[in-house]
Amino acid sequence: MNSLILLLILMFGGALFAFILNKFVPALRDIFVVLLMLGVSYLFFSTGISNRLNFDVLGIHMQWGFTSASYLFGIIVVVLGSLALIYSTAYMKGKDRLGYFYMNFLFSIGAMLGILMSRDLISLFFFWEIMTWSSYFIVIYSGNDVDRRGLKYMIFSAIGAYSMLMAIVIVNSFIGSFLLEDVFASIFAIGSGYQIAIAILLMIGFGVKSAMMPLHVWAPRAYSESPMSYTAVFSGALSKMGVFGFALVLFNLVSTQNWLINEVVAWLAAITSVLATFYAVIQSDAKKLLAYSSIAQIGYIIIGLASNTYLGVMAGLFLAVLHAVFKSTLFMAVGAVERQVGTTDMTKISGLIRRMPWTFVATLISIIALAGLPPLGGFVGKWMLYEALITSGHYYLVIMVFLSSTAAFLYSYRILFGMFLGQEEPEFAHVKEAPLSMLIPMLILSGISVLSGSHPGFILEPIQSAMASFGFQSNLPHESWWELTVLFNTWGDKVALVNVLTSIVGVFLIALAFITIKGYKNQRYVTTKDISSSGEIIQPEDNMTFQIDFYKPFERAIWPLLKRKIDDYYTDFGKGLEALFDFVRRFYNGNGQFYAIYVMAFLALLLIAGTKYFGF
Amino acid sequence: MMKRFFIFLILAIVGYYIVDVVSQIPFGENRVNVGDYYLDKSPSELKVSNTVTAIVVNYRGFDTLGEVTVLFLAATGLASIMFRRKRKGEKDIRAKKASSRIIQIGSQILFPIIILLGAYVFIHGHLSPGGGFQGGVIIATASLLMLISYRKFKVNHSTISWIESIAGIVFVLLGVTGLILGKTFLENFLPTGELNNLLSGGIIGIIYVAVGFKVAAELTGLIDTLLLNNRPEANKEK
Amino acid sequence: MVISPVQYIAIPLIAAFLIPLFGKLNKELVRIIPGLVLLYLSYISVVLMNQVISQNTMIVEIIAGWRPPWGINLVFSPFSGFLASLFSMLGFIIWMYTYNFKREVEDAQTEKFYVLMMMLITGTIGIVLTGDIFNMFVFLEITAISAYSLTAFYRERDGAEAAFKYLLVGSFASFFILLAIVLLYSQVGTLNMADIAQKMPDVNPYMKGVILMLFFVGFGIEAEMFPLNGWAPDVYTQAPGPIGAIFAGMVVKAGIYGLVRVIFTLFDVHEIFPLLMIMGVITMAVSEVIALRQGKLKRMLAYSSIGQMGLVLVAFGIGTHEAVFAAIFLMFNHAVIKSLLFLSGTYLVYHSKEKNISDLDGIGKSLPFTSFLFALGSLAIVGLPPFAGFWSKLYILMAAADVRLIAVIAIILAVSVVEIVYYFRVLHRIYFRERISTIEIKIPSFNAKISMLILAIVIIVIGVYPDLISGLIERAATDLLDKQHYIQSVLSVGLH
Amino acid sequence: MMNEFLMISFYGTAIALILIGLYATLAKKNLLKIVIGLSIADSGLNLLFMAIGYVKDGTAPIFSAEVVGKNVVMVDPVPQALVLTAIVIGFAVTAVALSLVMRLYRHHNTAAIDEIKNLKW
Repeated sequence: MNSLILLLILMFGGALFAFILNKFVPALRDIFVVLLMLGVSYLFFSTGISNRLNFDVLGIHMQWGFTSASYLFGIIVVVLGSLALIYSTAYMKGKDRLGYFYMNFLFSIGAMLGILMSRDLISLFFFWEIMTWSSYFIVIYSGNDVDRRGLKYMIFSAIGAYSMLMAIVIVNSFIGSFLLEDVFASIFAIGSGYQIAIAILLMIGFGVKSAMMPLHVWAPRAYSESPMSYTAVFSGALSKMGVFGFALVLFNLVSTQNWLINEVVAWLAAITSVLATFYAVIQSDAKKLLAYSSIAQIGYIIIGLASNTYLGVMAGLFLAVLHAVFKSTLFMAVGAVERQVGTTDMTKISGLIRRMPWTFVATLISIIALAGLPPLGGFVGKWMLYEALITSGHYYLVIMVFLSSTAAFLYSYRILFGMFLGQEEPEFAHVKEAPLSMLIPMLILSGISVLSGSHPGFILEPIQSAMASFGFQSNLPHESWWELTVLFNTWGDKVALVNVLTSIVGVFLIALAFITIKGYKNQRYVTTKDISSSGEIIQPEDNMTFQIDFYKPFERAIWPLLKRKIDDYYTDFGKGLEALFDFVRRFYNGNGQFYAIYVMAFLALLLIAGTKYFGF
Repeated sequence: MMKRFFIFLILAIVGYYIVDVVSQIPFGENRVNVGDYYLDKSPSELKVSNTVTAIVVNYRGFDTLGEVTVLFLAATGLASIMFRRKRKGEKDIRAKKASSRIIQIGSQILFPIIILLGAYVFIHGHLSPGGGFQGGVIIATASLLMLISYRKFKVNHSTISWIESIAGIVFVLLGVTGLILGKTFLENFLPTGELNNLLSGGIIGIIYVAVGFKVAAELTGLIDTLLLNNRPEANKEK
Repeated sequence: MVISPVQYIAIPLIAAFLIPLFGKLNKELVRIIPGLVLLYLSYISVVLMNQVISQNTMIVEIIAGWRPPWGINLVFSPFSGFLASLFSMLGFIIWMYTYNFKREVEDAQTEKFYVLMMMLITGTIGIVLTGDIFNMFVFLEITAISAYSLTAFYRERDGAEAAFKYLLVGSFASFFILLAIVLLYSQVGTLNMADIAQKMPDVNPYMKGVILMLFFVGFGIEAEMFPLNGWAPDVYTQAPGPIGAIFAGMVVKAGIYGLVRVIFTLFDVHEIFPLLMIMGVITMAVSEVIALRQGKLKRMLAYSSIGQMGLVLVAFGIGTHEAVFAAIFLMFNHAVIKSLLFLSGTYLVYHSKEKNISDLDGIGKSLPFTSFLFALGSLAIVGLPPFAGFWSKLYILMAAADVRLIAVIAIILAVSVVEIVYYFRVLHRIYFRERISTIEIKIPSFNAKISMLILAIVIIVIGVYPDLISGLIERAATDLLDKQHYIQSVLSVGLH
Repeated sequence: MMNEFLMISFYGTAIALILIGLYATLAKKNLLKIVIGLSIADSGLNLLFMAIGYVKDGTAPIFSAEVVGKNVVMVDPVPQALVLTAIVIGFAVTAVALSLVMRLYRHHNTAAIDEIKNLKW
């Protein structure tokens, strides 16, 4: 059997089997899902990119197979999927409806693989929708206010998916084929109005999943209230499907004459990243903070893709991979805190560093990567992005990106400090470090983050072949655009990253050792309430944790920007529609005689119109 | 008032078109249609003098089967709609007062005559105007007469359902027999006899008799169900 | 006895006449006989369908020995045969569901229920099989009268009100269809559909237009077209659950069959297609929008059903081969999926007086199997892959795109979003609310579970492997569009 | 002349009956009157069909002993057969309608159609 089919059968069949297994032998469920995922990963890595599968359904020709581009995203999916499932076994312990959870988890991973292996639009849409509803079922799995949150996600996904479908059928009506190759080959032969419409419709579809600006309102709640083990995949891999789609559209379906589309997308992405960053800063819940941060980060990625330069695209894809790594680590870490402490409210938690040191390490590394500080990968990615934008003359975009990545420091700091540093509250004294099966995935991912800083080449290599399959040939002055441990820039300077990394880590370690040895004897633990030495009497309701009002000035400064949420417009629009629908309902007024009158009136109308206009 | 005006307007429009269309159909003209074929074939091949009967029972016998079914369903449906659990000690009485002696005796005299007339009408359905439906309706009027003149006249619903079922099955089985004999459904398989003879027309006569029985039984049952439920105490039920 | 299409009518009729007699023998026979009959009909469907497809013909059976146009004939063509097979098999599945349904109802009523239910199914089969326009009217009335009676079956509901509305509007339908038949007869002098189709070009256009409009309104009422469908939601709501499934699965489909047979075969005027499509779009938009605002489960399902019928009309109105294929595919899918929704939904609100959606809060824990099937049906009806509804919707969109009806595509998709919203609202309530209501819960009987499971399996199998059935539908679409072949096959029968 | 008179009287009566029946159905409040209206409209339609089948100077399509062998004009027998069916069907519908009216009256204690509006929207 073709390994592609085997992959899908294993995924979907395994999902159903996990559901049934949970009904009868719940003890074996965890082992089964992890082994299944590992098996699928093995199968995935043993499947080459040359494998093609052609078949017909209902007279529609379909083709499956990985390209090097989709293979890149596939790696993200299977790696994150496996780690998140391992993490889940501990994280989800003791929750109910686990069969349901794992079934939909596996469904969505299988659907993502399906999307990536589709070489035609119909199977792409097919798996896209499976991904949508399976992720939806996990979004509504837990948390409160399920109705609104779930519906919002579903409505936006549906709008996105259906505008995609519209584009797909329009494309087919012109080209007569759903195969991506055929579509790419002949898209520019059709009228330019339709061309733009198709690109826009497709991008609405992908924009919803990647939470682009006016379509992002579902994302914060959906990310933050799903189980964290799934959010790691949701934000890490599932949103990358939108990025993947953007890449397909921007590189293949938008002709160079329509450069305006690229500009608009880049600007929307920039606005997304700035606003989402601002929102992230004012959140006091770590999960929501990370959710907004995800939206912002995907903004950078899309700016990179839309810059339409070799370096920019490379930066975008690099950031995409990196974001998958560090953001899922962060979600896992927050999930670990949530599980061990019971809350993720940063105004309540503090000083967990002694209780959960390994979680802290993972968080610290990821935060460094997120904030784009050297020596980790985030710096490399941002560097490339800035360079690409500057060399292509997008100075205003650079300002936007700079603004948002600077503001990102604020929330990076907050999450680190709010949860792990500061004084230790006595109520958290009993907190223990997360179990091993949660720590290992986090630490593995942190390790990847570290490597991405020192050896970006191992990520850039598959990216380069992916870009070749997207149609970007390296036509730039340097033969080799990267080396394993060295990043060049356009001006030909070399930055030896390993040296940078080792020196920074060395300094860090020395400083740490110094501080620890020096300060060990002198330190005394006080709780946040214990400031009686200043002579003030603290009331119990006064929470003196310092992160509470720290961001007030900033919040006040940006408030005019955030005052009117886009969400409110959607809500008003929905309310208006509902009122309209209620009005339509009055047609059926319950009086049978009226229905008969409608019939007669309709007949009379038809007779007049029919004899006049239908040409009888 | 607006509503009434609106209805007038609609009906005026629809009426205009119906009049317009109907006035284009020439009146009293002998048009070429399938009727000519029937007029040609039914005396010569089927030996049925009443062409309408030939059409109803043979050429378009399938319609008639459907029609009988519609009646059967109406009876069944009506019984199901009117169905009501009987309260304890409740009696099947249709009216508070008995009708006058004159009516009672008059209906006693009329009853057998009407039944006879009905039977005549459906037995001679293939010879003269009339047939199973008409005969059945006449018989049902006889029972209606009895029902309104005698307060305690009982219709035995069990018998009615037997008659209904057997008559219906006879109709369908006659049709299926044709199929079994290698002909088509409802095709005549009996000798057709002589024109204008009582025993002519093959299965047509038999079918019409069955239809007569069925219609008579169904209508009687229907009338009885409606009358029984039309009592003041039944109206109280919510 | 050779298997022939007339058995579709004859066997159920014998059984219907026999059921009252068997009821006196044994109460259980009343419930079993309809099942055996429908099983037999399913069997002959398989045999006849196989014959039609493998020999690439249509079976025309003459009745009473008179060949068309003089006698009545039954036409088992790929299209009508497909629908007849669908109705009989679906009927069997629904019978299986009803076998243990409402055991507390009196025996006398049970007997009538089964007679009426079987005749309802037979009536719809008759409508699709017959080749004679007046005969179609008769079968329409058989269907209608059983439907009126079944709607008013429960005394404790407002069934009588719904049935009266249905009867009032349904009588208008019969009236217009009969008037159209009368006018048609005066013009062509024949009632056989193939013969009418052959003689139709000679009729003067004005007359033709008026007759077509009368047919359009008459069958439009049965097909639940927008301003004519006031009766439909009430009837779906008040009829017993399985009967609602029959309405959605068969009765409406028969109405649509009548409409398209008249438009495509009898008249073959292409000017009417835009009208059909516009009415379809309006029907779909209005009823889906109203479904969003419903508080009662069955009423919501009813409006959703009307909306889907609108979509079918849109597809027929596009009128290309691909669109007709999509329409027939959607008819099949909708019959299966909406039946599943009605059957499972019935148990979800079994003891609820008001049948409110809010009574479903948290019922997923108490009725896991039924809720799961309802959820599956909901996913399928809104057209999410990998379920059956997806392919038909896709094909309709493709057909619309091929003739550049971009606005229609947009409306269909916008309405689909609405559809998703209201179905998922229900799913939220089923699974993610705490159960507060104290309404007793009814566990479905074993046979009901089996019947729902069969429907669910069909939905999944067709969704994953649509080619299983597409061959049949392809032939059906070809059959509907090939008017000349129909005329020839019917009129050449019995010429020897 | 005679023929035209017949035409106007037959067609006119039929159409008038149809319109009267439809009017009663659409405008009258009482359920019974609505049902009666339906019956009237049906009768009008049946009459119309009979009139369409009429052939000038035609006799009933019965080959009784007197007409066999003679060349007589007969009216079209098909409308008569179909009208027979239509009458029976109309009767069945009326019967069901009446039973529904009885039940509605019992349930609502009124026969006015605009007061029976439990099901709406």
